[in-house]
Amino acid sequence: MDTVIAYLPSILRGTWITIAVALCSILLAVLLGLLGAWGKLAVSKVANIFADAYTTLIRGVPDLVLMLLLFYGGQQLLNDLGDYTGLWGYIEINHFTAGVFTIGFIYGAYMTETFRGAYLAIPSGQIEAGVACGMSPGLVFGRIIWPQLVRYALPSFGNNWLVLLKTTALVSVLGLHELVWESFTAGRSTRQLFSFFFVTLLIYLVLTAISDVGLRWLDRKYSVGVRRA
Amino acid sequence: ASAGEKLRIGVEGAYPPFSWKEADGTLMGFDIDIAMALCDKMGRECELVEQDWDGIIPALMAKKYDAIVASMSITEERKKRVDFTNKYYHEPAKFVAAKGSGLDASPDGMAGKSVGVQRGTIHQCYMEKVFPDTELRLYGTQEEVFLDLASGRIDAQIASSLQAEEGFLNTDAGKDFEFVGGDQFLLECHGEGAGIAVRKGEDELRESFNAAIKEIRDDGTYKAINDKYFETDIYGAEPGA
Amino acid sequence: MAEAGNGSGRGEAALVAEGIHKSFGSLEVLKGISVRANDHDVVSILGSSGSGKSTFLRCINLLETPNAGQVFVKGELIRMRDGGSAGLVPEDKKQVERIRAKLAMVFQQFNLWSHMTVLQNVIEAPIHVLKVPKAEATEHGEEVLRRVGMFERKDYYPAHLSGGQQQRAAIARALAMEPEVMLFDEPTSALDPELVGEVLRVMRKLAEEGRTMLVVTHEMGFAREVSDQVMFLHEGLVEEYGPPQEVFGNPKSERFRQFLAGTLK
Amino acid sequence: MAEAGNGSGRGEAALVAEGIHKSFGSLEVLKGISVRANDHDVVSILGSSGSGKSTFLRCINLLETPNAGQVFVKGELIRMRDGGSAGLVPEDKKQVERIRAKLAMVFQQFNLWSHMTVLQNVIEAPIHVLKVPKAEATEHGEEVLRRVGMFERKDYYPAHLSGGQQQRAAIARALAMEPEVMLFDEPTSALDPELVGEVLRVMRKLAEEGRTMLVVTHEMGFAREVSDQVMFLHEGLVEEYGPPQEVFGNPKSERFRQFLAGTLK
Amino acid sequence: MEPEERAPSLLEAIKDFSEHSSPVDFVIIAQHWEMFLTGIGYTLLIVAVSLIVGGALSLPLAVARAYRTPIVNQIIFGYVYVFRGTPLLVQLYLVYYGLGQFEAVRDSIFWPVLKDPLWCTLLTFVLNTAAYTTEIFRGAIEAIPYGEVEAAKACGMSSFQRTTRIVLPNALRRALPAYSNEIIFMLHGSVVASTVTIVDILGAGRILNSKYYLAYEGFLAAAVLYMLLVLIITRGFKVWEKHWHAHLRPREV
Ligand SMILES: Nc1ncnc2c1ncn2[C@@H]1O[C@H](COP(=O)(O)OP(=O)(O)OP(=O)(O)O)[C@@H](O)[C@H]1O
Ligand SMILES: Nc1ncnc2c1ncn2[C@@H]1O[C@H](COP(=O)(O)OP(=O)(O)OP(=O)(O)O)[C@@H](O)[C@H]1O
Ligand SMILES: [Mg+2]
Ligand SMILES: [Mg+2]
Repeated sequence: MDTVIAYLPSILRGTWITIAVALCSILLAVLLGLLGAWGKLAVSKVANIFADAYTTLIRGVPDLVLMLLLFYGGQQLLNDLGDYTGLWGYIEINHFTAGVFTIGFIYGAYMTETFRGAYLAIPSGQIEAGVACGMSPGLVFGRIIWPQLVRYALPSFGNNWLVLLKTTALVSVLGLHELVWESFTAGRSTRQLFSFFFVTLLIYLVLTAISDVGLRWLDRKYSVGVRRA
Repeated sequence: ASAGEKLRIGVEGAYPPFSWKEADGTLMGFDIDIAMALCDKMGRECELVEQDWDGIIPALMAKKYDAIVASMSITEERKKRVDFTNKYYHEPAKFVAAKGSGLDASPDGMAGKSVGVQRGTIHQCYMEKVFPDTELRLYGTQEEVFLDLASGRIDAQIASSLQAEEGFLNTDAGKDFEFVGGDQFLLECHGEGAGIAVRKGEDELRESFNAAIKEIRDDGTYKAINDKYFETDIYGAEPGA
Repeated sequence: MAEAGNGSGRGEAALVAEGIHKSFGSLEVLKGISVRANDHDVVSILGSSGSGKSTFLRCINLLETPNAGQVFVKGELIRMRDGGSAGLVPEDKKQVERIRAKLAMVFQQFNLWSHMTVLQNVIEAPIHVLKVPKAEATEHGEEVLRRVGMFERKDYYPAHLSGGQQQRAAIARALAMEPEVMLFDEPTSALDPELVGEVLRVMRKLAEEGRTMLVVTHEMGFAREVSDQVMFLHEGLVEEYGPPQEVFGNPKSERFRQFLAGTLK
Repeated sequence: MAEAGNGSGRGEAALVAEGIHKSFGSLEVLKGISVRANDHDVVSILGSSGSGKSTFLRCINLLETPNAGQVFVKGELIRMRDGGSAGLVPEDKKQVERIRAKLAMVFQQFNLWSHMTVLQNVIEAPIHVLKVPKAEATEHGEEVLRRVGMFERKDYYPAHLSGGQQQRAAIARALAMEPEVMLFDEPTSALDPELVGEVLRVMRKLAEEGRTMLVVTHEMGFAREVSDQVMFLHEGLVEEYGPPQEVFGNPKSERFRQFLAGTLK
Repeated sequence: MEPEERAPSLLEAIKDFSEHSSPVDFVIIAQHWEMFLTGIGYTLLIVAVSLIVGGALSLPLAVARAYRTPIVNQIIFGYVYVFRGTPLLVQLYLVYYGLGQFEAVRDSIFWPVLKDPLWCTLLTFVLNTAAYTTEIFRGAIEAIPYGEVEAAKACGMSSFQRTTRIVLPNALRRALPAYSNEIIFMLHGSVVASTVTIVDILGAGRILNSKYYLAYEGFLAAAVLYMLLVLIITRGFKVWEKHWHAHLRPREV
């Protein structure tokens, strides 16, 4: 236990990085998700194809494989492209950025389904009722669709957030010094892997529990007008 | 990377006694000290970048750093991807197994045994070439190999003898283990010692490293670092000797 | 087929629809339906399930685009152009929005906005479509709610209301637009007999106030007692049309007679 | 309060319920309801929404446990004991299962098993509860389906049937149990007038065949023409009870008169 | 222009192109097809065993949860919460490296099982997927319209009959879409097996990369293989769903 306490600062530093990566990625994922949902629901065939390819790719390839691919391959591609065009010499993608971009990119696809599902969950009659009042499309989106979209998306959003939080563990393989990386390093150095992994497990549980409380609060806030059994 | 910029050096950080990480996050070890000494001599400001062994060459090629100081042996296969400086140390590989295991470190004696090796090392190459009938277990880091050896998941492991001695046998966990058999060597795999890897074509950087290595050898810096970690001189024979 | 609405000028009528055709794929649902409602007229639309009643109402305010036909509201023609496979499409979106604001629809499933309270539902369109100041809209909205007996429930969300209350809230939402014409789609299905009576009383009151209304209904009693004209749809055509005394007393169509007999009373 | 069913011995009646009380938390829904149905009797239960009609039916086959009261089926008392806060609880689960097999219920929402076809729905309980051999159950099931006009739909899943068809399938499922007593809960709500007629005709046929039935209904026509006894519930009590001619012709209760007037016809 | 001379030179040319000019060294991947085949075998083995055992385990757990069996319910809830609330990678590390650290574990009768990376992986994955699947089945059981259960009661079915004849057959069908997702996620999750020396698809890719110091060839090959597997699984489920969901779909005419 003493050894764990000795390493506590680096463990906490790792925890902080985990949280930071998770928050930044979810932000990116929401943006990509909205874009993707628009692409799937749009009338434009091109938008449909792009959005479908995006979600199919992400669903088809495990997170870790994609991360490794994007992290190693992506940097090289960027460099080669820079050399080839002569536009830039070297662009540093640091571990943090790389982690955020890969996770954000992956979860953007899941968010696409979240927002698409939420849109379809809005009873179409309510949209028609707006149209029948003479509302313009913008007005219908702002006044009728958006407030309900948030509400219907929330459960699935919460799910994605919890999964994303756990996925950050994988960026340790990219060398980002987050929680799992710090605890594995400490565990190897002190040969007390069990203690460190156990602590890591507990920290993740705490993060999950806090998220749960937060999500439940959000849910209550946004569920105005929903009937509870 | 021109002379004015910070020089970034890739290190592993999980390979005691050559590199490891203290509880407060600082890096320590032979490789680390050598790297800092070389930078000093080259008059460059250096930044250490930690990287898992698995991706250590790809990350160099992706320009995440400019050189690798991570006990990397100079081999033909690696030379296809990167250029190496002269060696900065050289020491043989050996098997380690439990005391009294009675293992015979020959291809026949090891047939059917499970041997742990760090993925992508000279030792993997060696085992595949010379011990084809041995069950090879591949790990991401050397530390994991030791962990599984200590817990009895594998019958033996092969690694650099110094690393095995300092990083394992001399520790509490390794007290029931010993070297088995003599030095294992195959030029095709083991190469001529550990060197510093740079991207292909970066001759200027490579040469300045070579000069710096020579300088620390000559002025005693090398010996001081060597003695801090090891009892014997690990540089091995002078090149060409 | 009985052609409905043979009044002379279109300018005088609150609502005129002429020769509405509508197909879904190969299924021709409406085969040329016309209706004419003068100011203060109540027109009941009867017909068995699937006969196209809802589709007809929805074509009138262009929630469905008809394949052919014309709609005049207060004498103003909704301009349409041929959109190829999409049937007729409105030429001027702004005009459609303006005209829809004059035609309030009460949906079969109420379609109240579930994230808003009753009062918010009622004042939403007046504020954002008609640009009435909020205070004024609220005052008017409360008055309308009082009229349908829903004032005490104004701060409830739709999910907390009984069916009959939801129905009245939907009517209030439509009334708050001060529409020229109200379109009701089966406003009493799935209510219990007492609630049916309650909702029908509200509608009868609206009729007495002189609203122009088109009402799709299964309540023969209502059609008989409240409406000025009754229209029976069958297989996309108007089978029977006329004042209720005439239509119920002496039905010309065999199919309508059968329909009336089907309702075991 | 009018006590219902004053026949002498309980042994002769198909179903006797006595003094059923039921509360949900502090809300007392049933305040002592009794009913007696002799063989071949049809009893209609009327009442406004929320008056406790469904709760009463559910108490009879113990889908709800009453707080007090007794139920006899074919003279056999369902044995209950005091379960503290849970009200009365059945003493012998096996007895309850056996008796439920004699009391078939047709639910307001049909409650067909959605993963089974119509025929599978119908033969499920005979095979697994009554232990009838499969071949025999199938033959009998098909005959029952023929009787309600659903034979051609026997291989459809419930989701693919119209409301009226689902209703008839649910009736067939109940009939296939050859029950002593059938309990119907608002079997025609949410159907269009033509379908209402259709379902009511099936029930009338069952009555003519001599089934004992308890029917919760909003259809005055049915209650008047088909039932032997009519019972009107109000605020947890029996407000009116008697043969239909008497009850409709000369209602004693003020509230029932109001209820009848509420149904605008 | 003798063909004997041209044939080898063409092969050489392809090899040379692959190694030096092509962005992806495909020849090197092709040369290691056997390793990837083994990888597919291990991946399928791990995923299939975990799903089958985990699925079987989850059924009684889900029923106990849905029926709110006292005490048992709380215990299962705790188990599910822990396994759903923490990363699979950490769970696997804890079982594999963590347990192996203790003398007592190494001396126990479980060691022959815990010693083996494959068994450790299977143990962790089974517990993990059982937790997720329990939640899926519980949700499906609770989504059954209560009336269907009441209808079964009203027919006189016993509670065991209700569970086996009405609740489970219905719930399993309803759970199918969510469960097909769980299969995909399990496939995605199986890649962490490569961190404990198992040569699954990603393991093969990693070996290829580290052997030849490549940046992405091994990962790319792995990505393509995983994609194919997902495609096959998704297709399979479409067919299966079509069969089992006949009662939920609009009827075809
Ligand atoms: N969007 C649509 N696509 C295809 N067919 C449709 C669509 N909307 C309606 N229909 C079909 O058009 C026909 C008429 O439908 P409509 O809703 O107008 O009937 P209705 O008279 O309102 O019936 P009900 O009394 O049951 O409400 C039906 O056969 C229906 O299946
Ligand atoms: N499980 C329950 N918990 C609490 N209250 C309930 C429950 N079931 C019914 N009630 C209440 O009991 C009262 C009677 O309900 P019941 O369903 O018996 O009415 P009903 O006469 O069948 O009405 P309807 O005609 O609308 O079906 C209602 O006020 C209802 O809110
Ligand atoms: Mg309709
Ligand atoms: Mg009821």
